[in-house]
Amino acid sequence: MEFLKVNHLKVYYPIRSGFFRRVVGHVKAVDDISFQLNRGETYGLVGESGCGKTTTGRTLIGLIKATAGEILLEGKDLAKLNRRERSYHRKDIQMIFQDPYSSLNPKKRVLDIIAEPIRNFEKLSPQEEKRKVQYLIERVGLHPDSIYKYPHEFSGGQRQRIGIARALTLHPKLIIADEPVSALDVSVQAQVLNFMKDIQTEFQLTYLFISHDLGIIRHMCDRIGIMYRGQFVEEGASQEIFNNPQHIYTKRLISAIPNVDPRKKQEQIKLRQHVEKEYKLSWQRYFNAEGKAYPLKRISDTHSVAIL
Amino acid sequence: MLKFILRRIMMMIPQLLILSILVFALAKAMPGDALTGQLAQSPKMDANTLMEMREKLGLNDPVHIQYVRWVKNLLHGDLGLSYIHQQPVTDLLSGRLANTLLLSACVLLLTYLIAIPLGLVSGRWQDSWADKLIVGYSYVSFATPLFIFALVMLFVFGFKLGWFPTGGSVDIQVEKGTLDYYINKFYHLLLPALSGALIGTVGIIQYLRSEIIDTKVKDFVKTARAKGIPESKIYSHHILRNSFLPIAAFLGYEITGLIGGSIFLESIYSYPGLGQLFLQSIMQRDYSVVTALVMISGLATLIGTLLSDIILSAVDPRIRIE
Amino acid sequence: MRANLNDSQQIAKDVSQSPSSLFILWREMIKDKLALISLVVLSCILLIVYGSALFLDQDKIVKVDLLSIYAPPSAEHWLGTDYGGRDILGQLIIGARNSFTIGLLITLLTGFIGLAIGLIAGYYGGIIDNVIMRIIDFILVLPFLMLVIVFVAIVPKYNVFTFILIMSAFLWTGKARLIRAKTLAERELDYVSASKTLGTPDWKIMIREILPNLSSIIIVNLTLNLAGNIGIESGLSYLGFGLPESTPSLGTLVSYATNPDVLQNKWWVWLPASLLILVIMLCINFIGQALKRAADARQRLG
Amino acid sequence: MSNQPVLQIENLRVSFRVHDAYYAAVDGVSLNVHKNEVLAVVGESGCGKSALALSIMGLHPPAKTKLEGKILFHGTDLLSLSVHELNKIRGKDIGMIFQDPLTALNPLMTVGRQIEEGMDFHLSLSSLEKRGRTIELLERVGIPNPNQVYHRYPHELSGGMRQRIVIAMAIACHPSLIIADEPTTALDVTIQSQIMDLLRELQQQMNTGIVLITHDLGVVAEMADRVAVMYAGEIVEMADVYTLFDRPLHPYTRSLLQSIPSAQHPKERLHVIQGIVPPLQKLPRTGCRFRSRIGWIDESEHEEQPILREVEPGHFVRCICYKNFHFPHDHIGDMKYGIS
Repeated sequence: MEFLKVNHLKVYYPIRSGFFRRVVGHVKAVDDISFQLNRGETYGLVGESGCGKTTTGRTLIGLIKATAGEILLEGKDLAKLNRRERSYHRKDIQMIFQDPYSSLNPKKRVLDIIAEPIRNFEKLSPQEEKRKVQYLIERVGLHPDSIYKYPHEFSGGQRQRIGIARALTLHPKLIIADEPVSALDVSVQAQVLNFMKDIQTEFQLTYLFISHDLGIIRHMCDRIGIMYRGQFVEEGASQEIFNNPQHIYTKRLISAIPNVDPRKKQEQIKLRQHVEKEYKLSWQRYFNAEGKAYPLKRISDTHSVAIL
Repeated sequence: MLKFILRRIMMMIPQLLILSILVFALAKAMPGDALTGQLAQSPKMDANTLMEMREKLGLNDPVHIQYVRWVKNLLHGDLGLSYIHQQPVTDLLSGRLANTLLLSACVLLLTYLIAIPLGLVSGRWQDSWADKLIVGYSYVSFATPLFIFALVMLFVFGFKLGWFPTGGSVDIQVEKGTLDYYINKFYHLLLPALSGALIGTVGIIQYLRSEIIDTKVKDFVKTARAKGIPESKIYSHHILRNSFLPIAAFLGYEITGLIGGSIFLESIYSYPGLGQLFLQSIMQRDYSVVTALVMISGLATLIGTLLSDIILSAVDPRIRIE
Repeated sequence: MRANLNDSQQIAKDVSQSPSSLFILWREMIKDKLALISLVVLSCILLIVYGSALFLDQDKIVKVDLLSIYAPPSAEHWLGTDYGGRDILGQLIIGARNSFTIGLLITLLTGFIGLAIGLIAGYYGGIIDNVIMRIIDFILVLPFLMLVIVFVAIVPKYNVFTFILIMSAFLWTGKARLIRAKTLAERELDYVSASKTLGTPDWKIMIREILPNLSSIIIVNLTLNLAGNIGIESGLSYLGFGLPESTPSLGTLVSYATNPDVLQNKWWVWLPASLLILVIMLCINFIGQALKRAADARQRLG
Repeated sequence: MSNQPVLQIENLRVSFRVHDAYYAAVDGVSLNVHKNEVLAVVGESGCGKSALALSIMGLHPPAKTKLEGKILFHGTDLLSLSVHELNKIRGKDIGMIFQDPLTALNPLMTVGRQIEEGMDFHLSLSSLEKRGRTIELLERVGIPNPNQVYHRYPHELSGGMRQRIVIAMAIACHPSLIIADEPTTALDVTIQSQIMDLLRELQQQMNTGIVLITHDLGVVAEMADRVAVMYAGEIVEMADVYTLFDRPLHPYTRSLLQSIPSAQHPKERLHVIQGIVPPLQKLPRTGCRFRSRIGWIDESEHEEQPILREVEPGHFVRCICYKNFHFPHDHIGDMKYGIS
């Protein structure tokens, strides 16, 4: 059985216009997507700003209400659960946020930040609670005494690890990481990425890794879904996507990444021009009249592309 | 643009409706009706005649019918009859309305004339001695209640120094329509208007100042500097236009302030305007006048907010889009 | 995507931001000499007013004494007497106590209502917010002063509490708007999203997570409002539509100056009360402005 | 590139006032930019690269900043000029491109007006000529329907379009030097590549020198001719782009290159630089500024007064610690995730 299965998920926002502010259409932030996550893997959701990747992540965790579709976690539809069941299942999915500054309440001590979920779900004595928080804070590589400090006393990378410790307190099965390193400097990025890999094996986590940075996605993910205007245009194993991209949008995205080898500069520019030419010539093959992608078509066991 | 204004006016309709209901409810809640005043003047009227007259005036009709009639009359410019003066409220208002409008316009004009230059200087040369002085002035005037300030102004400039008249809107002996008449009128206006303006500037000074200080560190100002545009042009083309936005947004509330201010100013300077009339009427329990005045003031504020929204949309292209 | 801080922002980020906003505000404020002096002066005034009001017999002060009408200051009546021969100093103290207490009560009441409604509107957004904001916008365009006067005139069994209620019915709106705007901004921050994903109930998020982050703004706003409310109360009392006649206010003393003779020749009747209102309001304002500067500076740094 | 450099920076110090003391964010930087050359200044946040860029344009608030050293533009020291004199140069001979195209444009002015504005002061053109030139510029930066876009407001355009407008503003008067401060950071990858292509193309047409400020090593590799790596206010290594990526010497440069995921070895563990970039007030002011972050290297390996030394023609490195530098064999630094 799949660990997480998303079926025909849609998130629409009404557009109001005219004299009486009538609903004249919808912004289709997420427009009918289906995918699944296997236990223990890292699934990457990639796309440019506004493609709906963040909305997808936030819908899965319940911060945004889905307009339609199913979200099945170990076979249970999260949207159909009642309040109590949902709050119980909430423990299984946790989130790592993008901005290490705004994701920690500046007025709370680290102890209170990490203990927040414990206080919601478990009744622990203050001593037990403190012991648990200290264990977690040590596990993310911070000194146990730092639980009495406030977030501003930590650097960006350390704050991001405090956020991860908070997400780990309830022993989740799935972690949604929404651009977890894009607000950090390169060297700090490495720190957080390594750490995420370490705890994945230790806590047996499944990751939904949302990012716009293809380099990081390639480094972290086993399978990748490429999103464009609320839809999937391609999905497949990491190597397949990077070595054998099929959809023109994927090709554009990959060719746009600057190469870290200056000697390949010309090559990269040529590739980009080539892809751009193909994009202009064969646009209709990949997009319909409204500029939307076609439904995904399976081209191998693991690789699907949205073409006619 | 036109569509925006139309929609904005449409949005005013429910507000107007609620306002009129509120004012009507207040009128009903006030003790006495149109006949109470007449009763006081001709105490010999017997109960039967009274009943008849009530019936004739429709005062025994159901409330909603009375309300509809009241609104209809309102739309025709009929504000009812003053119980005390026994004349239509509109007649009572006409002369005073002009006075109050004149005073309010003067206060508003003086406020902007004083506040805008001060705000500009204060924001542009932040932390200079001039800025510190202006900020000091704004703190003091923010803390001073209008009625005390006006009273002290009257005491000092009216009574002690005798530079200004201490009451009225014009001297009786001056002939109407002559140049002297207008000068005399303005002379009477100056002290109350100045008192109101000097206290009223604070909000604008402080907003303008902080808006300029915020705007001048924005990226697009850096861009303008990087283009080699002289400092004076950077202020006139980039900073000021952006900083004036919140002031335009203020206009509606400015009018609420003016209405409140005119009550104090007119009572202190015994200036024959609507504010003074309002106080007199409420003390004499002349409620039809009170109702009319509340309705007019509410309308004025609504129009003020409408105006400020239209100005805003004219200045800021971002508001124009749907 | 990536927010590269420039250097000056970096400096700002490094300046320590202490968690207790109350403490920080206090520390910043007492650095401001003017605010510190204001605080001392205000404390002295309040101490004297509330202290001596305990020993004053209100009935004796408001008792008419026809033998000493408009007596100028003397050893017996330090600040002279009014048209009823009543001691001005005594009225001043009782009036200051009443004005301040009522201003404070109005501030607290409107603060509470504004906070609750602002938090709810800002946090839930959507239709709730829309409805609340429409109501607030409507109340804000009403001619506040006129309506208060009308209410005061027509309310049956008018007393101090009805006065406080009438004032509060209008004055909560500004605060609700402010709190709503700030809550709206805080709500978008990820720490609120995080709390939601951690299963924290909405009321707890509002009170435990968002509220502490608004505390400095609330304190500043309440302080400045306190001064404003004292001003409005004394203004209304000046017009004769404030506190009931049995409850002397500073505004009542000033209102004797509507008589030109008193204004011109009997300064002891109205001037001390005017000055006292001015001093109290200035002190509170200086404290409030200092708090505001401290809060703004912290916001820029934070 | 044998001719006189367009820009010569000599021993520049940029200090900011914090409370009552000044702290140098740029500390003794010297560099040259030639005609037709892209010099990339690369480093992490807080290294002083943006402060460097703004000081060339004179955009720091004078009351809070102290500038020392020389910034020679075609031989004139920009730091000795009055604002009035500087205004004749910036916008005309030096153009600037900013990071965030949304905030860099005035929301209340049409884009056409904003591009023309610089010409008002630098070129004597009739309004018709200005208009024609603006339309031409819009075309040149790849904007479709320039005649319509001329009348648009910034909020009506996409992020990529806005950045093209900002570029059009920067090149409006044919500058001989362009300062580009993170020009692609706020943009999506596909837009980023388009903007990079555009910049490269414009530079070849106009023979301008470009100072490119960035944190992205990929952008550096693709755009730069020469690279200066900055750490803690100093240049720690400077070389042409091929040398720098082939033979990086300074421990900081090497660590940076090791810490980004590589396309060749995608799943390999990343190198973690220990510790954090110290805040401005706590920057080490003596010795090798990077030494605390490579603690496993013996103190004696560093110089007491490190200077930028030419180790091969055109390749400069600060401090001698690069000679015996090696990465830690175990993952000690990594395991602790840089506890400070």
